[in-house]
Amino acid sequence: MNFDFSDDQKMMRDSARKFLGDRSSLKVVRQALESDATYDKALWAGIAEMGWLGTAVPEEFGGVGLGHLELCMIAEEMGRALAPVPFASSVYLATEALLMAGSDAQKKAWLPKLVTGAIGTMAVSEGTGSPKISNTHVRVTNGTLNGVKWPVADGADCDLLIVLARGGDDRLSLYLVDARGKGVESEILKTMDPTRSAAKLKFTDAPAELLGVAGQGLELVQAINDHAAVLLAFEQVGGAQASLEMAKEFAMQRVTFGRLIASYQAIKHKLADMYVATELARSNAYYGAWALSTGSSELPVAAAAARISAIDAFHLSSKENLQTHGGMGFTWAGDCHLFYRRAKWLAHVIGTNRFWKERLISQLERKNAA
Amino acid sequence: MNFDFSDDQKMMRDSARKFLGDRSSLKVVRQALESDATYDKALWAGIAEMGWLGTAVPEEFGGVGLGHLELCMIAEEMGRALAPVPFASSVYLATEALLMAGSDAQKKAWLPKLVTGAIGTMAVSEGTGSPKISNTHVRVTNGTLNGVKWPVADGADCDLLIVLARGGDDRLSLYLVDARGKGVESEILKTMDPTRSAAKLKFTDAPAELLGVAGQGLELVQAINDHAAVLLAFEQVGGAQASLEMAKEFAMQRVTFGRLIASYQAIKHKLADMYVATELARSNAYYGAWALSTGSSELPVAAAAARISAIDAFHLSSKENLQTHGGMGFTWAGDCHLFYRRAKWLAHVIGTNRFWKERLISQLERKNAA
Amino acid sequence: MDFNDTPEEAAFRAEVRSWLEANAPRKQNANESMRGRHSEAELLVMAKKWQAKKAEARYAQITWPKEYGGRGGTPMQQVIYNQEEANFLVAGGFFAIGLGMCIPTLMRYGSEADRQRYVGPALKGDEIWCQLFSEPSAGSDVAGLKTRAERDGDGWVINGQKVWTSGAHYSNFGIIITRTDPNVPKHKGLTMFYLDMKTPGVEVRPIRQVSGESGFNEVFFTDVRIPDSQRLGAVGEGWQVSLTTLMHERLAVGDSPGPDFDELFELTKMLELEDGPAIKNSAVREKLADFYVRGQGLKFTKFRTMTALSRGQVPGPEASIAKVVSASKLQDIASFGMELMEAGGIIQDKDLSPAAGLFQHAYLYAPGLRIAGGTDEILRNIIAERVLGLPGDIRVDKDLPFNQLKAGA
Amino acid sequence: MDFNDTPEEAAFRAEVRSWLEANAPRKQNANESMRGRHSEAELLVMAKKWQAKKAEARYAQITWPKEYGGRGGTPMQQVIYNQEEANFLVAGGFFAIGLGMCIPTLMRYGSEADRQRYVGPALKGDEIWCQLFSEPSAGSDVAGLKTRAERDGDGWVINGQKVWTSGAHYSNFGIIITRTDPNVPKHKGLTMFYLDMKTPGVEVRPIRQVSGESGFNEVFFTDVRIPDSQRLGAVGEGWQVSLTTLMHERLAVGDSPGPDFDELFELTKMLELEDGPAIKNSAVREKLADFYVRGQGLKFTKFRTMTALSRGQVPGPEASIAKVVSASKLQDIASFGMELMEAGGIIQDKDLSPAAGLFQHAYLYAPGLRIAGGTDEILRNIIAERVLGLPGDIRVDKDLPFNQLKAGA
Repeated sequence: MNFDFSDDQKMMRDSARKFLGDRSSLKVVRQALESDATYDKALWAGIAEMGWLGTAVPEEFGGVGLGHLELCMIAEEMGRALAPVPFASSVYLATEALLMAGSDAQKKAWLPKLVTGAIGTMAVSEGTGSPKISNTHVRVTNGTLNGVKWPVADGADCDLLIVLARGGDDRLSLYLVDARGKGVESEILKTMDPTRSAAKLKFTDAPAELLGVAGQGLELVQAINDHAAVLLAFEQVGGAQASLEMAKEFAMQRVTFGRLIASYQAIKHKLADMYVATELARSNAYYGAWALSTGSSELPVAAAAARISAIDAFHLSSKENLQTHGGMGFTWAGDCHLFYRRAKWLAHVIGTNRFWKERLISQLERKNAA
Repeated sequence: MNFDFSDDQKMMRDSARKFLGDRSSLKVVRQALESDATYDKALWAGIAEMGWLGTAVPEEFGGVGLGHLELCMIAEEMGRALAPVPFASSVYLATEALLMAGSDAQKKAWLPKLVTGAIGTMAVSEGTGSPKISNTHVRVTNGTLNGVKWPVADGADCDLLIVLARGGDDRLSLYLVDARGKGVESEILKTMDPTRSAAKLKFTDAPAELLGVAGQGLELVQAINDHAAVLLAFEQVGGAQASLEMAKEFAMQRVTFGRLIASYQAIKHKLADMYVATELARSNAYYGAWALSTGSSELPVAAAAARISAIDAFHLSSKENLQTHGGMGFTWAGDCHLFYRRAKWLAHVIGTNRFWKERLISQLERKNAA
Repeated sequence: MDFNDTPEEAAFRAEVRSWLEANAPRKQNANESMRGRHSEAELLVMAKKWQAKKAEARYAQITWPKEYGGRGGTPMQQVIYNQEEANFLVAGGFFAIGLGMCIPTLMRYGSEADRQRYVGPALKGDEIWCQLFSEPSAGSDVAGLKTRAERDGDGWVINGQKVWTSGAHYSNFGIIITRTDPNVPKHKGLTMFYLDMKTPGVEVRPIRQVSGESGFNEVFFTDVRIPDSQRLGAVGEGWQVSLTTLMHERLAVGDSPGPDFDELFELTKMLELEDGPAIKNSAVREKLADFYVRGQGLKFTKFRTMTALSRGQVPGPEASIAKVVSASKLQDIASFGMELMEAGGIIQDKDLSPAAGLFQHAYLYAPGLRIAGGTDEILRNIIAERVLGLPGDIRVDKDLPFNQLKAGA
Repeated sequence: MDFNDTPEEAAFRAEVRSWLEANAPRKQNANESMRGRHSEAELLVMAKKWQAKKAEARYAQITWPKEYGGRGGTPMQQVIYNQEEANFLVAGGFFAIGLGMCIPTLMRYGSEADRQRYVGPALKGDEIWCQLFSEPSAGSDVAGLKTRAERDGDGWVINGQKVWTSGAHYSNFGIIITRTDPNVPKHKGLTMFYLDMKTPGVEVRPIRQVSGESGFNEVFFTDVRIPDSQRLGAVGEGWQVSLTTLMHERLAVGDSPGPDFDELFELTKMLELEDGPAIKNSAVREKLADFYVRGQGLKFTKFRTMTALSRGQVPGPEASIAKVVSASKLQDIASFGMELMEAGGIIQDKDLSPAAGLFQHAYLYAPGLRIAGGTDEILRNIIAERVLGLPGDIRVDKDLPFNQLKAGA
């Protein structure tokens, strides 16, 4: 039994923490909040330089050729630092999609770019609701795409789009679209987390190329999301942990009625609950990491459990961190809301908690029937 | 606006509290727990003598001719005292059923008996599941009833049974059965609350008489349960309040680490939560009482809200009262489990919380569509 | 038990209603509001006009004595007026703190000259008052205040900082609690004053909240000189004076604004989940039921309070129930509503987001409601101590002089 | 990251498995158990036989040194043995407290003669030990004990009462903490002894629990005389000695027994609700998902702890997570399972109730798990203080002599 990351992997985490501590401090995050910029370009360039974008990409496509366990370690730190960059969209979604379903030519065309800082993302939703045939209207006819997708995370900044659309046969498939090519217009949307960006994309005869097997669009989206769920869970665990530490630090210096607020059971037990939720989420995320890194058939179940647990932990920790801060907590100038907002962003980005609970139980029924 | 009980009604509550304080102390309840008796016969006789069994029964049928508001006041005290008698079965269910659906002859035949101490109850369930056509197998053919019902609250002690059964037309109707007559066998079942009794009843050609309109069995059961839900809600509020008071009393005398446990926020906030739940339940019960007493069309919604709120409050208060007591709480000799058990009994007796939540939303949809 | 007015109440309600019909437009729907359509400055002008009209008809502060412009009415009449006014589209909200808390304090502790000078203009809406109590390092623990007032000849000089002051930026006057003696235990060295917000040395800075709005301010005091005649109550008795003010605050605490069961119910009818309309999903239905039951419980708890009022009783700290339940309920409803929108739930765009971003906005201001006017934790303490009679938290600082307390207090 | 044994671990596992195959019957299914089929007296006989066999093969206490009958193995080997033994139908459980807590204390603080006399018989299951710590008025606060031991010539006389003593009724010996000096602050006047449970003046009375069972006892001491040679540690140092014992307790805390996700999942497949099978109801599915995720979180947290063990690290108080989560999860699962049975849910009849009353029974013993071995509230304090490093609760009694403390302490 060795249910832990290796020392090398942990060293990777430590160096990521150090790098992001310098380059993605809460001051940097706040600049993203206050400015009109959709992401921090300098930080993104630095991350590309560190090679993180290609952590799990084979060397033949320009990557570092490490695995998903190493990527999990980086993800945890990205979450802790609230890094205001399109890492999730580009690395967990677009890169994973190409690795999973891309032809050799597609991988060769795009992976080296993504690894060096080009931005990819997926365009799946058309408003509210989780994607299904009845609410997907974007259509590909004769190799060109038409319609509207929203919200698309980092949709205004990306170079590569992976779009879920109806093909000529009316079945759903994934398509690659050059976001800098013709027929793609974007409009930036206001989101719950202004340190992360989302867009509405309008396609007008945009050239599109099939990715993966035709008609397998929904299955592919789910398979990609299973990967992303584990990686996002590490981001969320990182965020929950940071929220807990922030709450603890405040409680250890704030005095009321002559005592540190950390000495009141209302605060002690609140922080204990945050700790418990975060540790359970971490354990579930570890199992997800194992399933992801070994290509286990347990991945659908493990990914769902990791995601549910991580959403719950970051939700609880971010809102109770704010509550622990009292008046300071709900000012714009205080940093609590940076976590509170990011927790919501991450909870929605590839299907919410209720969506994944339903998926978890379906998968368990399937396993059970088998 | 006069959203409160009248002084006369409150006086009735006070005198019920006094009577039950003497006659249904926790010592008396414990005797019911420890003995094989299915209810406390002396207490039941005393209650009959007080006239409470006929509180809402018109004088022409031997009742006191007061209303449901007065009955709510008594119910609250029955709940507080955990009275080990078939009050709910006989008064909230059987008596209400006769008042609602009985012919004049049926009322004349049975109400004067019930008012003076005969015991009535309803036999609806056949095992698990809420009653519907597919799980109701008991059948009436040519005026006689055959099949098995369980659990039937107070089924081993009753004089009158109101049974949900399939008629000759295969529709569900209610039937009156003389429980002391031929063809009725009972077997006492072990329940979660040994201070209240339940039975399995086997009917073999038992004579049965239609109650209310044929084919309206399920609708009648629900209408009767709407009445009972409000009255039970008062019992549950009484029980929740008593649990809170018991927890408070213990916390105000138990010392640990040199302080009253009542001075720790973990206990203070626990008790505050019990108080809040109990007061919300009380307010919802009040609205139910108003709807019941005025025959308002709001009753289905008000009864559901009262029941859900009351189940939650008694559940929380009874289990956290036990928790507050620590080690003493989980001994047989301690009294906490009397409340813990009764809370479960009351939560299951006419449909559980999840059943009533579904009913509440259906009713709100209906109202909303109208 | 009934929901009907007494004959006297019904008569008063009819009178109010006909006056309102004659003087204000009816709302087209229950959620219609002036806010959002107008700037704060515009709303302020309209509110002052409406307040003047109300004052003239003696509906402004119904329970106040006639000599101060009230009508010597009952609390129940005030409730009835509020219920009726809620059906009309009028601007308000600017005067609640002044008339609800500051002026009652002035009426009790000010001089006759003060009352003559200030009550009328406040009632008519000509002058607005704010309450300068909270400080950066004294949130829940109001008694740990640092803002100093020092004797200076016939008057006082104030230095320090207040925070969380609602409406300081549009207020003409404020009541302020200050520390006048740091050498005695912390509840004992406080003194209350009132002052003109234009007095030299007073600087108001808005605080931006998480939701982006600014309803609160920081107020800085630098050598602010005021005469002793602006003192309210005796020197060193500011704590007792503030209790009067805060008692009025508790009565004023209402429900949390924002989406409630009705809005969520509508949303679930509108949204599609994987397996059909959200309203048909049993998990959604159970959550809806929970929210409904909590909301109704609060509504009828308020009816019980109003009944007590109607009988001339004073409602107790039970009113804390409303705040502790409704603030976190709002946060939960907002979060759940967003969750039902799936990916679209994080979009805060009024045109794109279902319900025009109502749930998203509420998720951002709900945390403030769990904190302002007493945190959830303080309110549970209040319920435990004042309602249930449990012991207070252990105090380590009760009898220490203020200047020997730990930093931060 | 992998779930595989190291080569050494795999070899040990294979050895254990083949020994078990040769000496015990395999379970037919995972939930099969001896309990319920046999009386406690029968189980005790079988358990002693099995323990003797284990001891002979040196599997009884794998981490103990060889000279005491152990095999000087690693904690991970003990975990592997336990995992493998769990697949076989054997009686056990009677020796956990003695071998896990009492004998380690005796090994550390007893004389060489004590070790020679007691360790062997305890290991072989010939003699059973219990731990006499809790008292009626000292639940969470073990240091507030009242049971007195007074000097009497060469020995001591014990008077008082213990409570919550597991297995006192079948134990041969016990270790007992007593107050030997009431004139010093409460942690300082304590002394530890061991004694024969047959010593005159010792009376054991079973405590009936809410669920009807009796696993615990009250033990009364009336003028119980023991020699000074039965003292463990110095006079007045009982508190330090007890910390050793309790540290071993924390390691022994396991999961809560009873219905978990799997049993609930099966139940939902079996039961019909209004609209079809319970498993198809989305409210039920969401609840199932919540329970699954919590259960898996605990399982993998334990894997992380085992990994630490396997690396020779000592697991910290994080283990408190398991108890605080699993006890209330059990209570919730039990309650929910009953709820799904509707009216039938209150029936505790093994033949009638689905799952043979498993959920009903669990609902009655779950409260005990939220209390025994540290209440939920104490465990949250432990997490807050020992894991997160937050301050301890304010102590008002720390330096007071025991006999000046408030009643009840």
